[in-house]
Amino acid sequence: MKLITAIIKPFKLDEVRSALEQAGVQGLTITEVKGYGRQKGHTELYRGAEYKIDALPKVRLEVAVKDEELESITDAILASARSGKVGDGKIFVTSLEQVIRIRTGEVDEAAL
Amino acid sequence: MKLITAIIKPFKLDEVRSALEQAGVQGLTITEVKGYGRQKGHTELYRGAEYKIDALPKVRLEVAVKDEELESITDAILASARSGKVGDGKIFVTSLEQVIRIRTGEVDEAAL
Amino acid sequence: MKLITAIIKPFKLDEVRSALEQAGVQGLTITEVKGYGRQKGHTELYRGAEYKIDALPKVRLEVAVKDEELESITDAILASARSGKVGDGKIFVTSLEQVIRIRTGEVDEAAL
Amino acid sequence: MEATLIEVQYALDTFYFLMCAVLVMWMAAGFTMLESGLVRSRNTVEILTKNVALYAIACLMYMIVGYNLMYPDSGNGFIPGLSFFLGGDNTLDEVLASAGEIYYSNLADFMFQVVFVATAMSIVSGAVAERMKLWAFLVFAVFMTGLIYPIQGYWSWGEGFLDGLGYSDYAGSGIVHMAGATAALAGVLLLGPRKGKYGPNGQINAIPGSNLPLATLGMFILWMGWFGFNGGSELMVSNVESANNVAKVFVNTNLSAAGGLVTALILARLVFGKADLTMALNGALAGLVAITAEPLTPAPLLAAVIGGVGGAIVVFSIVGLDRLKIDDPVGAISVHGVVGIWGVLAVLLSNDEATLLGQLAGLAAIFAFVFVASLIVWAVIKAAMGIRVDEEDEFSGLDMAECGMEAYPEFVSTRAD
Amino acid sequence: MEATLIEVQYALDTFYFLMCAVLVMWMAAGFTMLESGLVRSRNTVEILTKNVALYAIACLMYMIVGYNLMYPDSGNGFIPGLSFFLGGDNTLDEVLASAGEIYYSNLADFMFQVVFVATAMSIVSGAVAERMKLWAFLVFAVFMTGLIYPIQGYWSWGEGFLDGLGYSDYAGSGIVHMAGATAALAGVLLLGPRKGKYGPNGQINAIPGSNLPLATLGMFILWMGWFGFNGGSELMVSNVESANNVAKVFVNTNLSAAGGLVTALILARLVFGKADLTMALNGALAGLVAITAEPLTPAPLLAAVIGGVGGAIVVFSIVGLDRLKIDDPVGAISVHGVVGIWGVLAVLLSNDEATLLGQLAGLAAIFAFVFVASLIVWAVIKAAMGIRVDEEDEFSGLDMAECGMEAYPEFVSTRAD
Amino acid sequence: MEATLIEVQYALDTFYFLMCAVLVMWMAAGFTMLESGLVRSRNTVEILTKNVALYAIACLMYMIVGYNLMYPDSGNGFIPGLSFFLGGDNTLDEVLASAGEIYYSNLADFMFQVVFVATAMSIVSGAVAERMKLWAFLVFAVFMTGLIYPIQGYWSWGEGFLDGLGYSDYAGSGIVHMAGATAALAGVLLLGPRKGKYGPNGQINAIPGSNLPLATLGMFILWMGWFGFNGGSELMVSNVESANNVAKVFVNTNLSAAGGLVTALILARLVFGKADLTMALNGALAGLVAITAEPLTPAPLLAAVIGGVGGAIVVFSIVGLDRLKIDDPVGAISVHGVVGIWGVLAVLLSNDEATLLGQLAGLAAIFAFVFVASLIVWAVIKAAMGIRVDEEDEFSGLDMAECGMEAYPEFVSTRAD
Ligand SMILES: Nc1ncnc2c1ncn2[C@@H]1O[C@H](COP(=O)(O)OP(=O)(O)O)[C@@H](O)[C@H]1O
Ligand SMILES: Nc1ncnc2c1ncn2[C@@H]1O[C@H](COP(=O)(O)OP(=O)(O)O)[C@@H](O)[C@H]1O
Ligand SMILES: Nc1ncnc2c1ncn2[C@@H]1O[C@H](COP(=O)(O)OP(=O)(O)O)[C@@H](O)[C@H]1O
Repeated sequence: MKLITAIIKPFKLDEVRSALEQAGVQGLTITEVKGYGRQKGHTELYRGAEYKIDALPKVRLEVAVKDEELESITDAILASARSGKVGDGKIFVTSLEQVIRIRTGEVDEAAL
Repeated sequence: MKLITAIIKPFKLDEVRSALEQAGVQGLTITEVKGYGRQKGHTELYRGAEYKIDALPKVRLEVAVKDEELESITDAILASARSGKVGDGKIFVTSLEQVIRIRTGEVDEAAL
Repeated sequence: MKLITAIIKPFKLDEVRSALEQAGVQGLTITEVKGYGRQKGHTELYRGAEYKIDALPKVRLEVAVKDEELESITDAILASARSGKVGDGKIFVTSLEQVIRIRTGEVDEAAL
Repeated sequence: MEATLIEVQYALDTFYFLMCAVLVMWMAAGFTMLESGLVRSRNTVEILTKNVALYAIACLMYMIVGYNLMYPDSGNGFIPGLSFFLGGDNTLDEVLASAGEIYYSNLADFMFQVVFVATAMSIVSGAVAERMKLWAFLVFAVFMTGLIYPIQGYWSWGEGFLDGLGYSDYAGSGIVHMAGATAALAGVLLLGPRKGKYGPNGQINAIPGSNLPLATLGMFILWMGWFGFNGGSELMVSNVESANNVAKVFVNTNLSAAGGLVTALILARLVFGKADLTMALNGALAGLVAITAEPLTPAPLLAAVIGGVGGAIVVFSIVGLDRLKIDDPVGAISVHGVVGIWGVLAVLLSNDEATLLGQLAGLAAIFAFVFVASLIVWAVIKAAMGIRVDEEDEFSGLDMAECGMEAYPEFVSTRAD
Repeated sequence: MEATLIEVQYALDTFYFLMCAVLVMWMAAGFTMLESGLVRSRNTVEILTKNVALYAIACLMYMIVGYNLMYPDSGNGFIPGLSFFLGGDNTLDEVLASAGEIYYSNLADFMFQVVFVATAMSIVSGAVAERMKLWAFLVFAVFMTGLIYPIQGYWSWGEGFLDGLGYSDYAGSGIVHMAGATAALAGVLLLGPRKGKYGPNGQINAIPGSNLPLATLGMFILWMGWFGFNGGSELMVSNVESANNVAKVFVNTNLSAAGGLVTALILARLVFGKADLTMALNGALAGLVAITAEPLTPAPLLAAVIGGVGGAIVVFSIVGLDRLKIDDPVGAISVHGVVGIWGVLAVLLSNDEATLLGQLAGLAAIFAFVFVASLIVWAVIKAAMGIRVDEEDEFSGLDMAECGMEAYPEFVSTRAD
Repeated sequence: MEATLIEVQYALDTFYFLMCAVLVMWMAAGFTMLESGLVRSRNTVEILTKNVALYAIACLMYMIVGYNLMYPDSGNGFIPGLSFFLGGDNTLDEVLASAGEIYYSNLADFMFQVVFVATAMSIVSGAVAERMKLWAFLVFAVFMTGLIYPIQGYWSWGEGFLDGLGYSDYAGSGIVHMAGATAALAGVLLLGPRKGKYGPNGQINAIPGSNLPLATLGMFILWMGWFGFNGGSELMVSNVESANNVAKVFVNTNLSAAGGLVTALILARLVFGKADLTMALNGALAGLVAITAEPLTPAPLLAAVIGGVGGAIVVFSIVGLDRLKIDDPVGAISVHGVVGIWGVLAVLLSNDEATLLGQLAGLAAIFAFVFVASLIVWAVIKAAMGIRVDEEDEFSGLDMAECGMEAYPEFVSTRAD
């Protein structure tokens, strides 16, 4: 199994969620994060003093998937999360050794 | 070493923490997240218009553990986080290549 | 590629960010988390009743890096995040199987 | 000694006027809190800015020209004579010689009137929230408070033609509230709904307000200020009859708001299944608007009923405007416009001197003029500088785009909607 | 001309009454802000709803029957005669013929009295917060404001038997504040503490309030409104003596609150080690409650001391009630009940006409009646519809369960407790 | 009957005084909200605590000694005689015999004056926010409200030497506002800027306020309260002339604030590129401070201009003080100090009786005395107990360190700055 971690733009969340649902994903976990990257923040003045808003709000998605689904699901994310502008985010894939569903104790693919 | 990532119901956090302490865990990191899954949200009316609250609040726990402790610790989580109702959450296990304690520079198991 | 996850003290974030930039890191993602560990919280009284503030605010950093950069970057974090006091945090390293840049579809090292 | 007594009466009435003015001025804070609680946090600084600025603009414009337009020295009943700035106050001799005709300070009158203009303008700001350009709004405020409001106000309160037609509107359900709502409606029609409010298949999406304690505080402030709004509109307190009248106005205003609140709360519970706080707040305000056209003649029980009907109307009106895709984030058009009409008509329930014809004439004249005049001004502003922020700014919030700061920089989370 | 002078006096007293009523009405906002700041955010919409609704219900019920019960035309000293709705106001002739007996508008009196009922009821809402069903509370409000409060109010202020016994309670430390706290106590006893407040081994867990600026604002509003509460209770301002009295009441009210605040703040610092803001707020309110039974006769320094003692009592009372597992999220029972008793007794320090016996009789009668009557009403409501939300709703918050919305939908985080 | 009329006048003036006092008291809430909105959330409980406590301390200290110092029975023009506690009030006989000299209650006067002291002290709390020790501040409050403010107040309003020199300051642009700002300046100089405010290479870092709706509410409260502040300073309302004067003061106060707000908003837009809400708020307050020294004689248009100049000054002053590394989180020194000076000088624009020399003498004397006296008191406190919290507490926030609680425990995120 694989754990897909995707950093996306917040306003793309709804689209990505639908795409994932369509791709057969039954569950996911999201976290509100801030990202630094090629997309730069902006500088504002507050009472005449400067402040940089350089960490941009992003949403971090975690989806655990079966090995064979990996590609279709990353494709779904790619298609739905892309706006084409800098800052669209990244997908990270790591290997998942074990999954357990707490409610039932089911493990691995059955737990997804 | 392994990294255990568990998604649990927020109100179970205290219990899970005690269970982990008893299982010998010395440190953990928690994040407030929202989860989509089999447990469905609910629809409310606000000024007559509908809105769906479909992302449910969850707590995400990260615990780095020694290989030999893995089972006892996932068991502790399973036992303490279970309410038996849908939405109890998941445990994900990934392999951890390296751990460093920032304060001392100690590495790996000594750093846990 | 590796995924470095570091838990640090919030007030060290700016320093760590500069250090990472100097070490050639182009992007990172941060999450506000709470940590339990050797650094203990404190007990306060509210209207005469006790409450323990035991989860301490921490910042969780995620940086995806090339294998060969791993050491220089963890060193940069170690140097910049250390205050020498208990609670400085940890660095966790996991293996990263795949990285995709959503905007362009570039993969792996090109996507970092 | 008789002179001293006249002086004391003059002083009492002036002081009463000023206290009522302070209460109405306070309503500006009420609108501000109400609106900033009912919008999303990303548009909060902008709505705060709009509200503080419109109050200031209203005060300045009314001083410069509005007050003189509304209470002109000359005029043909439709178009008032033009003059600028405020005149002097009554001299002691004038007061004594007037045989009770002059019984309060002119400047106290100005002070009381000026806070009414601000009220009318405040109504607009809520309806166009979360998508209108700040400076476009402020330009409109200049025209609304300097020209549009005063001219129609002159018709009724400045001895213009509506006064002649017997239009009866004690404290301004029509003249202030419906007028404000009408200007808002014109703006909203040109502006369109907020992005995401109405779905492609006719869905109506809720956009929850970000801070309901503030909205509730705003409602309480408005309720409190309304005692000045209606109570001051008796214009006198210094004898038994007028003192009794003021007391009755206070009691009726309070009961009408109470009736509106309870009705809207129960109705929302029945229709929506939950106790919708925001509807209860709107219900109370609806009760206040409903009684404003005639807070004196109804018996207290009738006042509660008039407010109750207002509270019922507002629930259906809010839902109905949403069906028509007229997007009004705070319900201002329903509360002040639709219920304002009800208020003007409800005068007929207890005031024998009012006529259906007079009331309808007033409503029609005010609506038509304010609507057309506002539409023209909005359209000109739209052509000249645009009235709507661009999509990206609307998405990321007007606060950054217009004001460069966040309302709650430390604890607002990113939202996915 | 003498008639005119009488009219002016009547007008001044009426106006003074109305201004004081506005200030007391404003206290409803104060309670709302205080309580919504001291509960958790997940129960905030519900407490807002409760507060706005109880104010409206109080106004309606008191108009329908409560006012007439409290100031009845007939009655045997214990049970007042029954009648409905408000009567007419004083005619000019009556006023002139009364030789100063009739010196203010009846409706102004109603207006002033009605906001007192709402105050008493507001006290209840804080104590039962975070676990009581919304509609059960509102049903109780109907009985409390329509029957229970007016009947015991009649005993003292409506020339009932407590008045005869010499019970002295200027603005209602006992009649309003302790009465409200007693009804709250009865409710809390039937309701039980919030889940998680008391641990299995006798721990007392803190449940921090979610928005302390709001709570502080609430305290300031209450302090401000209290000038009307106590100041208006002189019932007259139009001659030198009563004007001096009103001024003294203002000064003493202010100093007593100041004394309470400083004492509670210092005491909390000494006992708890930190400057507990919420204790300081409760201390100020305790000072206000303490002086309410007699704000006129104490010298200013004594007023500050009476308030200071109130501020000390409240700190110990809050801690003590927690030991008894009487869970009162905002400290209402301590502030209004325990300190209310102190206030009634403190009358003896400066008012020679009050007797220990009279004060004790008043406390006993009010407490016994309000407690028993409230307990019965609460019990009936409990049997009929339940008074406590179910566990899951209590955990996830009353806001979603009762009102279907969140107070701060954009920035409230999930909490693990 | 003539006696009755005198009584009514006395009653009206007393009542007017008390209503104005309530409005000024309310300003304490305004400062509290303004300041708690402009600091970071981690320092919010502390600033709330500071504000409620300073108000209470001001009331107690002024009752104990301050009032008597400011309006002493004896004194040489520079140093007032010493006495304690408040005296009795005017008897009816004294009033009747005084031929109009005694026309309001002494205690009403105390009530009005005491809220002024609190205002002066509130100014200090904002400037030293986010780094000063709570208890050090409260100790300073004891001296400021009990000694420093009253002594310099005596010079002008207690018939001291500045009164003799013709220093003209209607409601205290200098005596209250600049005095408060001067004490603040002395404190800030000893205290130093907040950590992180000024970078090593001369950068000036913004530290955004955490809750702008609260700050806006605070501004509205202050604006409202200022009607009492300036309006009450006429000291009389009971005849045609004084009633007209009070009305004019209300109108001018309102317009000056409006002028200040609009000017600061537009200026900020031009200079900074965005509509800076916090500058608009400061602009309104600057308008209020600017008109305070002379709200009576200017024509309304001039009042708006005086306020407008104040609004412009405040923008440049805030930026300028930052350049000088004088860190004032809420802009109190600019609003009350720099603009206070402008206000005192602006008297010369409309009041023929004022002289440049008199005004400069007043400014110099007040500034010099308050600055030196405050510096000494601050220095002594610094030596005795320290005035600045330690670095770690400043970083993690004063709330936990001083008060052991958070303002928004459920939704404040960790911040990295
Ligand atoms: N090396 C990295 N490690 C972790 N997160 C990253 C990394 N690079 C980028 N990110 C995340 O992806 C987001 C988008 O990256 P950015 O460089 O701005 O744009 P793009 O992905 O379009 O090139 C960043 O805000 C950050 O959250
Ligand atoms: N495939 C997945 N990937 C990541 N997180 C998941 C996944 N499936 C479920 N989750 C997380 O687990 C939580 C519980 O899952 P859910 O399906 O509702 O109930 P259960 O675990 O009892 O079957 C979700 O809210 C989500 O946060
Ligand atoms: N085993 C662990 N798994 C996950 N996170 C941990 C673990 N141990 C510590 N942490 C995180 O690191 C932070 C610092 O750890 P702590 O033990 O307090 O200090 P130190 O790292 O200096 O020994 C904790 O607050 C927690 O967030």
